[in-house]
Amino acid sequence: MTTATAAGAATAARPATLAQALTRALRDAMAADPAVHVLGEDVGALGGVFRVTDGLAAEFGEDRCTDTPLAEAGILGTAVGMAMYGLRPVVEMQFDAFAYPAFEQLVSHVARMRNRTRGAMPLPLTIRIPYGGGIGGVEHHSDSSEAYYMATPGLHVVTPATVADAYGLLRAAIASDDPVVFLEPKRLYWSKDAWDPEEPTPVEPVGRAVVRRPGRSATLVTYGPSLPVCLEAAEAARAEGWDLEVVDLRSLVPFDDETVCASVRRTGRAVVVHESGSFGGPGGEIAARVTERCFHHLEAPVLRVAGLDIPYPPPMLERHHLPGVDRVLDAVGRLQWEAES
Amino acid sequence: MTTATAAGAATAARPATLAQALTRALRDAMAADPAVHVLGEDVGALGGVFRVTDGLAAEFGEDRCTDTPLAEAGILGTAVGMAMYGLRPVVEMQFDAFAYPAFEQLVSHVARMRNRTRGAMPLPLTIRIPYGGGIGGVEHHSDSSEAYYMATPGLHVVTPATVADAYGLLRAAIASDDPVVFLEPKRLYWSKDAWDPEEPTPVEPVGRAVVRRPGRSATLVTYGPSLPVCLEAAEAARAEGWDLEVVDLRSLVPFDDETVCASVRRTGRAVVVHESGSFGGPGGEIAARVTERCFHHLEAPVLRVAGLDIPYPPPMLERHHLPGVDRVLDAVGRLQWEAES
Amino acid sequence: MTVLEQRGTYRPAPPPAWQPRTDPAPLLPDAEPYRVLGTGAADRADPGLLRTLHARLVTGRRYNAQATALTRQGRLAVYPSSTGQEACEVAAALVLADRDWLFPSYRDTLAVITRGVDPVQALTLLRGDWHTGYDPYEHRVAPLSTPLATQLPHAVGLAHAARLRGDDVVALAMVGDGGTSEGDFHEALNFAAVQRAPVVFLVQNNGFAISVPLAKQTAAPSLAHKAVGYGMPGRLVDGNDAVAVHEVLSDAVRHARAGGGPVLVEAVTYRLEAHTNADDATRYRGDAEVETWRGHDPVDLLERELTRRGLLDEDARRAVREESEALAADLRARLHEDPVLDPMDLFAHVYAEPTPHLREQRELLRAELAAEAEANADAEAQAAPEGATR
Amino acid sequence: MTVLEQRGTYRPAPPPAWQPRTDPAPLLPDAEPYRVLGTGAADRADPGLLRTLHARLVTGRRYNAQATALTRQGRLAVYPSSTGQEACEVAAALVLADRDWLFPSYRDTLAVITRGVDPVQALTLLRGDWHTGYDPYEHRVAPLSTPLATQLPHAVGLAHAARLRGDDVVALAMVGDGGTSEGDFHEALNFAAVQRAPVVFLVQNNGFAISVPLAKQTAAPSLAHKAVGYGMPGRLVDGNDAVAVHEVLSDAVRHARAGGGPVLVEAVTYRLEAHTNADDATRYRGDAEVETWRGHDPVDLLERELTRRGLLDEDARRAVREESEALAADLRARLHEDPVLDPMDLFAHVYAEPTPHLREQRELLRAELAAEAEANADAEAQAAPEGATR
Ligand SMILES: Cc1ncc(C[n+]2csc(CCOP(=O)(O)OP(=O)(O)O)c2C)c(N)n1
Ligand SMILES: Cc1ncc(C[n+]2csc(CCOP(=O)(O)OP(=O)(O)O)c2C)c(N)n1
Ligand SMILES: [Mg+2]
Ligand SMILES: [Mg+2]
Repeated sequence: MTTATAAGAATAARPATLAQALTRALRDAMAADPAVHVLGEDVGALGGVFRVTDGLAAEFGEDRCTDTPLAEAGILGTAVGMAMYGLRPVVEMQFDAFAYPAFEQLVSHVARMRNRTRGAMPLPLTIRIPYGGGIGGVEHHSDSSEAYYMATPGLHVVTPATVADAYGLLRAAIASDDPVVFLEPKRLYWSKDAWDPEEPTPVEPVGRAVVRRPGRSATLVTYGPSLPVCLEAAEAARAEGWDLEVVDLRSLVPFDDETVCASVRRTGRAVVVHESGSFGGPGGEIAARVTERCFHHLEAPVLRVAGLDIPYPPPMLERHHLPGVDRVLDAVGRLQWEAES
Repeated sequence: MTTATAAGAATAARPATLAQALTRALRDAMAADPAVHVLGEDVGALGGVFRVTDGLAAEFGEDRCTDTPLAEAGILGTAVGMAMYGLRPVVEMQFDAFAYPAFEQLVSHVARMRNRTRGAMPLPLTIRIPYGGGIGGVEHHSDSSEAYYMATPGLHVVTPATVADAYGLLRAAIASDDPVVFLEPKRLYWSKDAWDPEEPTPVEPVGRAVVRRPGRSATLVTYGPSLPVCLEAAEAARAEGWDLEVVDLRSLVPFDDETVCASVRRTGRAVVVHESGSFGGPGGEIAARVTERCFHHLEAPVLRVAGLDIPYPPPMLERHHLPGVDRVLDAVGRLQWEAES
Repeated sequence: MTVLEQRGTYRPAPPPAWQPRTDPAPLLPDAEPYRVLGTGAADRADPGLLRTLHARLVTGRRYNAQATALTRQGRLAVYPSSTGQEACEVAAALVLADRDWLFPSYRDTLAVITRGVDPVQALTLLRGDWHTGYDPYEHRVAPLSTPLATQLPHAVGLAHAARLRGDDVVALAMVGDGGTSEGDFHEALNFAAVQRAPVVFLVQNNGFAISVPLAKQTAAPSLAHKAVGYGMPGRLVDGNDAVAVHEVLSDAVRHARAGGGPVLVEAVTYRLEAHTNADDATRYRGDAEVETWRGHDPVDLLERELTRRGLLDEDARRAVREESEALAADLRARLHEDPVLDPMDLFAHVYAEPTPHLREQRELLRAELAAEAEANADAEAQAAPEGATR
Repeated sequence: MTVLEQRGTYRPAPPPAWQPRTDPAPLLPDAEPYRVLGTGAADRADPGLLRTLHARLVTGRRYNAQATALTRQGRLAVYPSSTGQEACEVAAALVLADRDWLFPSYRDTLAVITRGVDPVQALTLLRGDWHTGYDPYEHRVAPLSTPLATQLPHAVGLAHAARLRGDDVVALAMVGDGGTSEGDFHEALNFAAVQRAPVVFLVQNNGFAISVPLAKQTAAPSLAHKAVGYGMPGRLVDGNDAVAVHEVLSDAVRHARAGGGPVLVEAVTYRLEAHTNADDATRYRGDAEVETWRGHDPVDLLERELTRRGLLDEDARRAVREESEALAADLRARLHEDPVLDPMDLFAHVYAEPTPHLREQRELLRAELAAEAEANADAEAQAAPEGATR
């Protein structure tokens, strides 16, 4: 469905940012379905601190795109009530760490309402959370909180890494009849890609990973902010004679075992790369399930390259925390290649 | 240090419940150090809904064992302030799911204050949380929330499984200069063991796992409410010809790689058993780190036996959720024994 | 006049962003809880309403007793009784129109059944066969909420959504005195007031949060005084006076429905029983206090009034008694049957479609159940070998 | 009199559990914010205090300007300016005794440095070299709190602990108008009132939470009116009148210190700058509003008063100017130097003792840094081959 402004426009792919694709997804979803409402702190006149909701209040009115009082449990809790009444709220949490006050609402209600009511009361809710670091944010502005959401049955956990996915996955999240925690990699907001906003990518079904770069030596399993790092690492690895495959998970829940395991079975080696801390982070789950399923195909243990297990560092030290190309290559180097020869 | 009532009493081991050992640990800690304060909902006259704080208000006064207003973020937040002033608060969260309202205080402050202030402002705080199911509790009274705490750097996460450990670990937690999330397995509160309350077990250093049962065929890695299940499974496994080793982690953070890996290297096979959900749960981390460290000793992938990935079920269905002896034995059976012969 | 409206040498006109600021006086509750029974106003109470309230109160009392008895027989996992609070429970349900919504807390099954939900369905959570036993849309009753005060923002959001849709719907949300201390209480009331959502917040101040008395819960003059901090009216009512509660709540619903925004009502009542059957109230309160409150029992208060006005003859008493006993007997009978549960339901509603890892676990459980059934069949066959050939 | 104290046919004596219930009247703020400057009361203001306040306000204004300028030069990661709010910031610090504690929010570095913390240390969080740059115990200033309102329960707990220890310590906690909507605000005020903790809550109502104006934040008559819902006094003060803020906060501190329990003070002020340097305020507010408030500038208000009373001669002006410029110059100079950071510090304070997995990661980083240093040395050597033999 296209909006009025799109009608008759000459369409062509041109560079767009990930943030712009998100805005477009919200706008198209709101135009397509009057039940879609956006709410959060500063989402109205300001357009959100990352401008993702820019223009929505002007176009759809303040009742559709609403500045709320400053209280995250209240935001999510009222969104639950709105969803109970048949609306499709899209909530913006301003930063990762500021979603924590809403944790009880998320875990005790959002994730459980469908199950609690034997399906009678589903909650079609999208919770947008800018996450991750690399933008020089001060304390509490750079957390990777996906481990908390993954460990909570009843939530979908989705994160785009490309401009096209930003659009497609957000549309899919809003269209889902289940609650979706939609994690937006902050440092990719301004990343650009050729993308045709007049013919946006069709909505993805949530839950399918994608091979972003085929390769034969080993698999890098990653998502969100670490995808560009892995792609860069894969390029750099060619110099060492490694042909790395890169899988972008796109969705942590549901988890696409099929795509990931098919790749690892092909390559026989895998490294999971994410910015979230390693201990108790997503990589443990991923490594464990890949190992359970592909044990006899593995030439080496599945390794993890992740953020350090520390509170997110201050801006001047964050580069030491973030998994970069070198750490990925080091891990690839530790995949027991000797065994080959 | 013994209390007045202990003086001169004839001492001897006699059956005590895990809850009683906790009470005794609190009492001894309060007697030993006037900085130790207990606070929470109903911890005063009632002695807590599980009676763990029974008698403390009477013995030490309401200023030392305080009924607070009903607000978990407020409880933990004021405890932070008390710790800032040099006290050693011991907070009781009434049930696992009712700790969620305090999540922001926990993650954004408790876990980070020492690091934030370069060590100037440590928070010697113990947060007692009854966790897990098996007691017929209605919704929100049986969550296993340890995955959330494990994924939060700055917290220690400790859980006793025996009467002696209940005392020793709680004393250690209160003595720690770092915040400790102290998870009390609800269904073991009434479990009994011979224990001498007049000569309580010396305080354990937090962070050491223990082999509860030596064995040679495979290792069961477990903690808290699942320890008795694993011990029972190990007994039952003898009939199948398996001699299982059982490791009780006692502390999820710090994690005792040494003890666990030594066992797995010996046995070559491992199953992680816990009540928490599998997906994104502690088992993923444990399996991943054991595999990273013991890959070439493993005859089979590390398997996980865990709660189902569903919201905790209602009482009448909980037995289908809880990992029991049969599921553990099934998993042991899937450890690729054919490869042996 | 506020600082922003002052004019003076240094002080220019107030910036518009500061508007509006309202007069607090109309928001403050009366110093004394409103009551009808035992006052002159009782004469004006509608006989039909008095009779209805009486029938519901008596039935409610019986319901509470029966449910508590069922815990002793192991037919309910737990029961938080509303004995002594029936006036609030009943009035909360009766003041609502069909299209309105009720948001109960875990103690409010009496309000839920008064609204029309089948009692066995209302008790599902406490029986332990599922989390919610009724379809919330059927009677417009949200699931019983266990985490305290968390249902309040839901009520606000629902009422707000209805208003946005142009629907004439009011939400009435129930919470205890203890629940008012939670952050969600604060956030919900604030959202409601800012959005002028048609919500009535009913605080049943029954004196205790488990063992914690009100004096340790708040230092406020009354819980109703919290309203002024949100810019909504606060009303204080004798929660054991069914007529007064009904009137104050009806007014509040009317106010909300008319677009006047939310209202906070504190009903002062008393929890005559322990917190739940599992609780031991002797640890934290004396008999004398309970006895004092028994002297102010909501059922008694209403019966005396009906009797005084000659509205309660033996026939009416008998009819009410029969109705109560019928409810109790039905409850006993139906709760003594074991519910038929399908463990596979555990996977059916986690998501619209189970995720791949849930599908795997479902198959595992299916296999376990099949093995269990087979083992049971074997055991039966062995126990009755002569039947093995049948 | 409340329902619980009524006596009558059906109504026995009130159970003690309901006590105490207090009279709300003394808790309510005045309808009009308290102010001194421009009123007759100004004549009674102590000249020494006026001069001190003036010096601190002017210096504070300069500090704000300098810090904002440093963001443009990339020397601070971000700066939330308190320009326009200096009267609140300065008074909050000045009313406290040495032994008292200040709990600032992220905007309150001016209060922090007024209390004696070195400005560069106060700005550490915003510069980006660490989370907190000062030892909280040195000046009894808690770390700047980024998650809104979360510092308020800390202040309550600390004040409560001090009181339990018999120490004569008051905690003053700062929060914004937006922060009052958070659950933690509610829980903190309630705990403080119930425990009669010696805490002064200072709400700087500067009209906005980033882009959200007060009218979307609350429908209350004023934020100070929230006090009555907790049973503590609420006070409304003109936050741009330094003398008034100083007096109201001093009273509140005295009240708390004397065992009277907590006080809530709302200071009505205005954020003259954008939310931070990264914000674009033109998106949500007009120049006219800002100009209106410039006419009620705290520095101007005080200067006019000093001038009127002949307390500000050219020498005094110069002295204040010099002091401000010295502060600014020092800040510029010290912030233009790059801080020397040791990445290994990342592991030093997560726990008293690093866990085994942190020790592993520490060794990994140590190896990386060594490799990096080596690579850098090589690169330098190659860039200057003739120096390779040195
Ligand atoms: C968030 C949360 N914390 C704690 C509990 C445990 N709990 C259940 S009932 C109760 C007391 C509730 O008191 P009140 O709100 O006055 O309601 P009442 O029981 O008197 O009806 C507590 C502490 C809970 N259910 N939810
Ligand atoms: C819990 C939380 N939610 C959201 C934010 C993001 N945030 C930072 S400042 C701000 C506005 C604060 O407004 P106010 O409390 O009025 O303080 P002011 O900025 O006006 O000083 C917001 C929403 C935060 N820091 N913490
Ligand atoms: Mg109560
Ligand atoms: Mg503000």
